Amino acid sequence: MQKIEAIIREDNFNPIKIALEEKGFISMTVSDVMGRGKQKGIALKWRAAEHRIEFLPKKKIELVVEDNDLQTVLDIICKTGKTGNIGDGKIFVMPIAEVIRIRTGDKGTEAL
Amino acid sequence: MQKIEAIIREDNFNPIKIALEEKGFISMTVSDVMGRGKQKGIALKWRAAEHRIEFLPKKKIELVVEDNDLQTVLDIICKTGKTGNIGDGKIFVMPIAEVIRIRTGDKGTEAL
Amino acid sequence: MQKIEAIIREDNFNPIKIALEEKGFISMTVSDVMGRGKQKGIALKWRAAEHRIEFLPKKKIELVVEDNDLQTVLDIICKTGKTGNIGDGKIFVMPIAEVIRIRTGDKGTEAL
Amino acid sequence: MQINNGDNAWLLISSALVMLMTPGLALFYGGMVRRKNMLSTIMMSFMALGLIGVLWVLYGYSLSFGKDFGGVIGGLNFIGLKNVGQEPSTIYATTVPHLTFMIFQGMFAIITVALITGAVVERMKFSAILVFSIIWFTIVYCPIAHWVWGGGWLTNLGALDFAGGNVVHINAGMSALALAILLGPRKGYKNGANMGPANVPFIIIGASLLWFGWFGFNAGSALTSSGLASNAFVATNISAATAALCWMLLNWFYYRPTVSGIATGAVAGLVAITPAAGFIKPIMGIPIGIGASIICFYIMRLRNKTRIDESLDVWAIHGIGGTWGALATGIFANISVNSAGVNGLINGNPILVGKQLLSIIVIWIYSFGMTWIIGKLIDITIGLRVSETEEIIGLDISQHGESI
Amino acid sequence: MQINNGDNAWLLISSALVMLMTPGLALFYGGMVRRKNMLSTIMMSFMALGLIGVLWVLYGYSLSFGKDFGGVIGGLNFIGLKNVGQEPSTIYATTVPHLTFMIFQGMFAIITVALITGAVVERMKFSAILVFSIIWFTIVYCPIAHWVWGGGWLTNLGALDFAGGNVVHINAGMSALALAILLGPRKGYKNGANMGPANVPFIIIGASLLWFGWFGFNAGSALTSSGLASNAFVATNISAATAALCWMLLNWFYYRPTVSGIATGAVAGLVAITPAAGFIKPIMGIPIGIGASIICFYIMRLRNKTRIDESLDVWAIHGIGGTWGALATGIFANISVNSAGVNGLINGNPILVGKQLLSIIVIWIYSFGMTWIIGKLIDITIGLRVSETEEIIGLDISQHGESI
Amino acid sequence: MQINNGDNAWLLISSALVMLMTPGLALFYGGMVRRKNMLSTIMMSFMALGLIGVLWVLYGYSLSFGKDFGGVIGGLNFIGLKNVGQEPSTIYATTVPHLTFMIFQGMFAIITVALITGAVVERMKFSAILVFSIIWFTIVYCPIAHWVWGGGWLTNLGALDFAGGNVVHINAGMSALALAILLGPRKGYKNGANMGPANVPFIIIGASLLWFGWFGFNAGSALTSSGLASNAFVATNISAATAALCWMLLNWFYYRPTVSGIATGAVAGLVAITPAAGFIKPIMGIPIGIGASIICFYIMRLRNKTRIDESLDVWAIHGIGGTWGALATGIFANISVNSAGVNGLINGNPILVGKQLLSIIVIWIYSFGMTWIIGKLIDITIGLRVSETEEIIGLDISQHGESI
Ligand SMILES: Nc1ncnc2c1ncn2[C@@H]1O[C@H](COP(=O)(O)OP(=O)(O)O)[C@@H](O)[C@H]1O
Ligand SMILES: Nc1ncnc2c1ncn2[C@@H]1O[C@H](COP(=O)(O)OP(=O)(O)O)[C@@H](O)[C@H]1O
Ligand SMILES: Nc1ncnc2c1ncn2[C@@H]1O[C@H](COP(=O)(O)OP(=O)(O)O)[C@@H](O)[C@H]1O
Repeated sequence: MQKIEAIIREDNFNPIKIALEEKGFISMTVSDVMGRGKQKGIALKWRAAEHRIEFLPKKKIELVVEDNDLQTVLDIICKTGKTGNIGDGKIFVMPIAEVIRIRTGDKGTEAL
Repeated sequence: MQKIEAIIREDNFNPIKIALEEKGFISMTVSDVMGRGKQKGIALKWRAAEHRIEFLPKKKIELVVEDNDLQTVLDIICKTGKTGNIGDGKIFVMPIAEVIRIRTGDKGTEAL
Repeated sequence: MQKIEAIIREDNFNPIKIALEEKGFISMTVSDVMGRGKQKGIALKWRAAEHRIEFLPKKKIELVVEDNDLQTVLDIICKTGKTGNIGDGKIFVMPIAEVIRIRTGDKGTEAL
Repeated sequence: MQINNGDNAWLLISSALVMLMTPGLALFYGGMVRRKNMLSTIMMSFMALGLIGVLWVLYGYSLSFGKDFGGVIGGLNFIGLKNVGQEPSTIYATTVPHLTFMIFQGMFAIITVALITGAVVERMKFSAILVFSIIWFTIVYCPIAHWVWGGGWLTNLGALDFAGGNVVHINAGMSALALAILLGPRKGYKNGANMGPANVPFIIIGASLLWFGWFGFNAGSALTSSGLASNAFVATNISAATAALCWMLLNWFYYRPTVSGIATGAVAGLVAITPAAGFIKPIMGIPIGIGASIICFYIMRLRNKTRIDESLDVWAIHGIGGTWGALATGIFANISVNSAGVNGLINGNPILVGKQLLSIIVIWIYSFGMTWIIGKLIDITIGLRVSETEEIIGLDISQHGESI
Repeated sequence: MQINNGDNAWLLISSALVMLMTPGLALFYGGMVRRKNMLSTIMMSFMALGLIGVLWVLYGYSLSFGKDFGGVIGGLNFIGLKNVGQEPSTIYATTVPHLTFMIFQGMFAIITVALITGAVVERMKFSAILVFSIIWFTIVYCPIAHWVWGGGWLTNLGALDFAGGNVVHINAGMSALALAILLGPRKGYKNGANMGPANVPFIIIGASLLWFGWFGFNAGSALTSSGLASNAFVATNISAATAALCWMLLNWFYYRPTVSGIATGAVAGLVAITPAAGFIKPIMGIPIGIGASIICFYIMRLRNKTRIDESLDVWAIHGIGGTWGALATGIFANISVNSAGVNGLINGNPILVGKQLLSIIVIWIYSFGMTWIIGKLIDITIGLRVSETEEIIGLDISQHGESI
Repeated sequence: MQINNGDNAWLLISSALVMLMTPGLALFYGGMVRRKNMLSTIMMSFMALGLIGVLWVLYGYSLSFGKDFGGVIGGLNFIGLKNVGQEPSTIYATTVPHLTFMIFQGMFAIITVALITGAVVERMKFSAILVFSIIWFTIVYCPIAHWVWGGGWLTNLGALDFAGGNVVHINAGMSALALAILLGPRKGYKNGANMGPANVPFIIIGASLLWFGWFGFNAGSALTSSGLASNAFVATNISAATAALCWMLLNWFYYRPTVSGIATGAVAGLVAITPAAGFIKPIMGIPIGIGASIICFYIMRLRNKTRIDESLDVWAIHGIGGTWGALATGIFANISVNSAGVNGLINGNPILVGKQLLSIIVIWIYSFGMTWIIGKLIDITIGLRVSETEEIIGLDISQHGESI
């Protein structure tokens, strides 16, 4: 099993969610993060002084999937989440040793 | 070492925390996330139009433990976090390559 | 490639960010978390009743780097994030299987 | 009588101030619950602005202030605002338009209903709250308002209630207690779940709007912008300030001076001064405020030791705080302040304490008993409480389909 | 004439209340947009306090209420507050200082400009908003205010507008519609992006401050603290309460009783009663409120089915709600309430409906048309809309360099 | 004299408005600090409502407005509100109950203490703040209030201060500066830590409540609801609007038009007009507002270049803004506005500028010096500052055991 962490634009979250849904990927965990890519963000000013808020709000999607489904999900996110402008985000994939469903105690693929 | 990520109900957080404490697992990191499981969440309506917020608030617990302690911790979370209703949540386990305590520079088991 | 997750003090975030920037590590993802270390936090009271909020606000930095850069980044965080008092935080390192840039579809080191 | 434009300006703005207390309460309560129930808690107060706002003009004012029937209830002569016009009433507030007096009183009815909801947050069905509010308003609030202010039997008894200690606070507090007992505790209450406040700044914004609005509540109850209004205004501020300070110190003695604590203290002081504000020397706001703080603080701790989940302590603050205020009126009343009043205990008239006590007991019993009956009836018909799943998901989503 | 201190107290506090409506609106709107545009939305309202606050005293008051020129526009006799002093005006509000009347009217101009911005949130350039506001205020607001209240041709026609149904609400609503069409929809609108509200509690705080301030808006428009003020005050509260309740039920019928819904309903009720409050029996607030709720609710649903992204439904609530209110004034007006009024349809004078209709049509056309022209001109000069990148990043950061 | 009900209505509501400024300030300040210190910052203001609210009636009013002793301090004749009743005073505000005047003045004392706390946020011990507030109130505020308004030596000198430019703003600003220097900068200040505002919408809510309440502050200071009140009301709004607009443009010139900037500008404009509002033609609010904006903006930038962490710029806005206002009063005063005033520089009386300058210098020295001494004493006894660990954890948890 693999865990996919995708850092995406807030506005792309809904379309990605729907695209995943259509292919049957419903379960996921989402959180609000602040991100900064190569472009170094934007400097801000407050009252008369300056302070830099270079980070822009992003959505982080976490999705654990079976190895077989990995490519499908990656493709969906890439396709739907692409606007072509800087800031579209990144996807990180990492191996998962175990998954457990708390309600039943099921493990592994069963638990997904 | 292993990292445990548990997505649980907000209301179960306190009991789980206490149960872990009793067994000596005190250190952890917690965050607010929104989650959706197989049941597809709930559709919402705003003023006269419709908009779906299908995600429900969940707590995410992150806990890095020694390999030996893994099973104990998983059992505690499963037992305490179980209500038997849909939405109890999931636990993901993944391997950790290294841990460092910033204050001292200690590494590995030392740093936990 | 490795993913670094550092849980740090909110006030140390800015210096760490700047120190990383100077060495060319600009991209990162940041989120607000609540953390509790060995010191067990602080108990709180509300109106006339008691309730414990033992968790203190922390910043979580996520940074995916090439294997070569790992040590450099760890050193920077340790050095800049150290005050010597309890609560300085921890760093966790875990292996990443794949990175994709959504905008271009680039994979691996290319995508960083 | 002639309309006095100064009085009318004061009563109109006082009405607006009292109106603002209901949203203030919505925030005060909304900040204290868990995130998943914040909107539902806000809604419980806000709906009263709509619901009671309409019922009051349809029949509530008439039942409360209409022609007296046997000291028990008002008649139907003001139904649908019939005979309530721009001319002053000949009985009530004779220097302002009758409409002004009517709407000023209406704002009290609204906030009283909203106050009760603090006891039932995080678990009561919204439909049940609406039905409860309609019935309770009709057969509990209106009669009591009539007894105390509308020429009913408590008026004639000689018990003093300047701005609604009985009608609003004791009444709401006892009803809250009854409902909380009927409903039972929130899932997870005293069982590990963190019931801490979701948004402390909202608590302070709410308390501030309450304090601000209370100047209309109490000083407006002079019904003119005379010296009596000033007396009530000053007494109100003194009691609120004293109680806030005193609660802060108590809080500190046991733990820390919390923001939610000082806000709660201020509200306790405001409650306690309400029946007294226009019958006592303003400086007596100091003992009244100190009493309010100490009594409510310890009662709240006591309540907290029980299994009764009277969630936001409406009973402790409004019920008990109001009871203290009514007694304090009996103790400190001074006829030199208000010729329509009488002297109290410390001015040589212990009998007033007895009258106050009697009126307190009546309200305790009537409010608690009637609320219990209404609540029971609703419970066995449409049900009082949301389902367990709905409670777990939170009332914002389950009852209102919305989240913050 | 002599200054009446009661009247002046009422008008001054009413002015303060109306001032508070603009920050109230800022929160009402700010809560409804996405997190990344909340500050920019707040700023759009708040800037009106500064910009229009200054322009009003420089020339706006004079153009609106100065010596009439051919029924079309006011003269320059009050420019820079010349001849506007502590003495009462001989024409307007003759029992309070001329300065009081001037500033009370100024608060209306401020909020009208702020209202429009609800249509353009999340995509209009801040510089374009400033330029638009200056021009629109000068050639749309001031003339209309003059026509209706300043002795212009609509005054003489005999159309009734007690507190600004035409001047404020229809005017703002139609202008909002024109601007929204010119600007085009937000990126992602009806295309997957979640446009849900960022902060529902802010919506309720905003609506509460609007309700509170509206007492000054409507009851202050009596220009004295007389029985007429009380009449308007009560009518206002009844309509708001009724419409809130009614919207809640409609919402429930289709889905759930939402907090944002009840807040919107209250505002619709407040809008609709505005032109009528001082010409009708207060109890008529009930049919007016019901009408407001039903009409605005369905119009909003309709609008939502189109591609027109009139984002926060200024047109549906203020434009259509105001239109209903103007017609309702024609239907329910009753000369016994206000000797300066006339009877309406149900009191045997159908002709008033015709006059109301005429004034509505005039404002619809003038506001929409002029706004379209001004908007077009700005579009082809400095541009109306932010760049795509700026829109994606959000206006808070791109326009104001700040984030919540 | 006879009570004028219109005047009393106006003064009572003005007192309520000024009371609301303190919670407004709590939000204005609370929004500007870091998340971990938001509650503590709010608490610093809110506690003044309790603490000073009590001290004022106990002895503060007497020290400030009691029978004059040698021009320096008031006597004890009003201690515990003795001789302060429903009858008008024979000296102050002779058309309203003495109690009204007393409480109106009390609200000024409360907000002045709250204002100072902006300088010490995020690092001063709560206990030290309480002790400081008690002493400072007694030996700094009360004497100055007496000198300026209570028949003391500055009254007799002929310096003008309509609504508290000296007593409230310069006084608070200079004291803030002294305390900030004594305390030293926050940990991490100018050293990487992000000190950005936690909640910009709170800043705007706070500023809006301040603006709203300031109508009571300035127009209430006319002490009647006369033409003079209207004059002050309008001048206040003009200056606030002008300064908000002007600050926005300055902000834009260097960077972007920020929301926190426009809010700050409005407050600067309100501060500057305070001493002048009842002595100048309202339109002079324009130059005064422009001056306030430009002066405070650049002073704030300057201060920011130093190592003095006067955290929320109380000195720059209130100290310097108030100083400008006092000078501006000397420049623009016009006896035709207020027969109790005099002409200023542009009306041919340059000597007034001199008197204003003298009173400014006195307050600068007295406030700064006394605050320094009090602060030093506290520092060497109980300590001014929290421990480093407490500062890192944040004052919400360490001082108040609570978090937002
Ligand atoms: N090396 C990294 N480690 C962690 N997060 C990253 C990294 N690179 C990018 N991100 C996240 O991805 C987001 C988008 O990256 P960005 O460089 O702006 O977009 P793009 O890849 O389209 O150029 C960033 O805001 C940040 O949250
Ligand atoms: N495959 C997954 N990837 C990421 N998060 C998941 C996944 N499955 C479940 N979750 C998280 O776990 C939570 C609980 O899952 P849910 O299916 O509702 O409960 P249950 O497992 O009891 O049926 C979800 O809200 C979501 O946050
Ligand atoms: N085993 C762990 N698993 C997850 N998070 C941890 C763990 N240990 C520490 N943390 C995180 O690191 C933070 C700092 O740890 P703490 O023990 O307070 O500091 P220090 O390591 O300096 O003693 C904690 O607040 C928590 O968020």
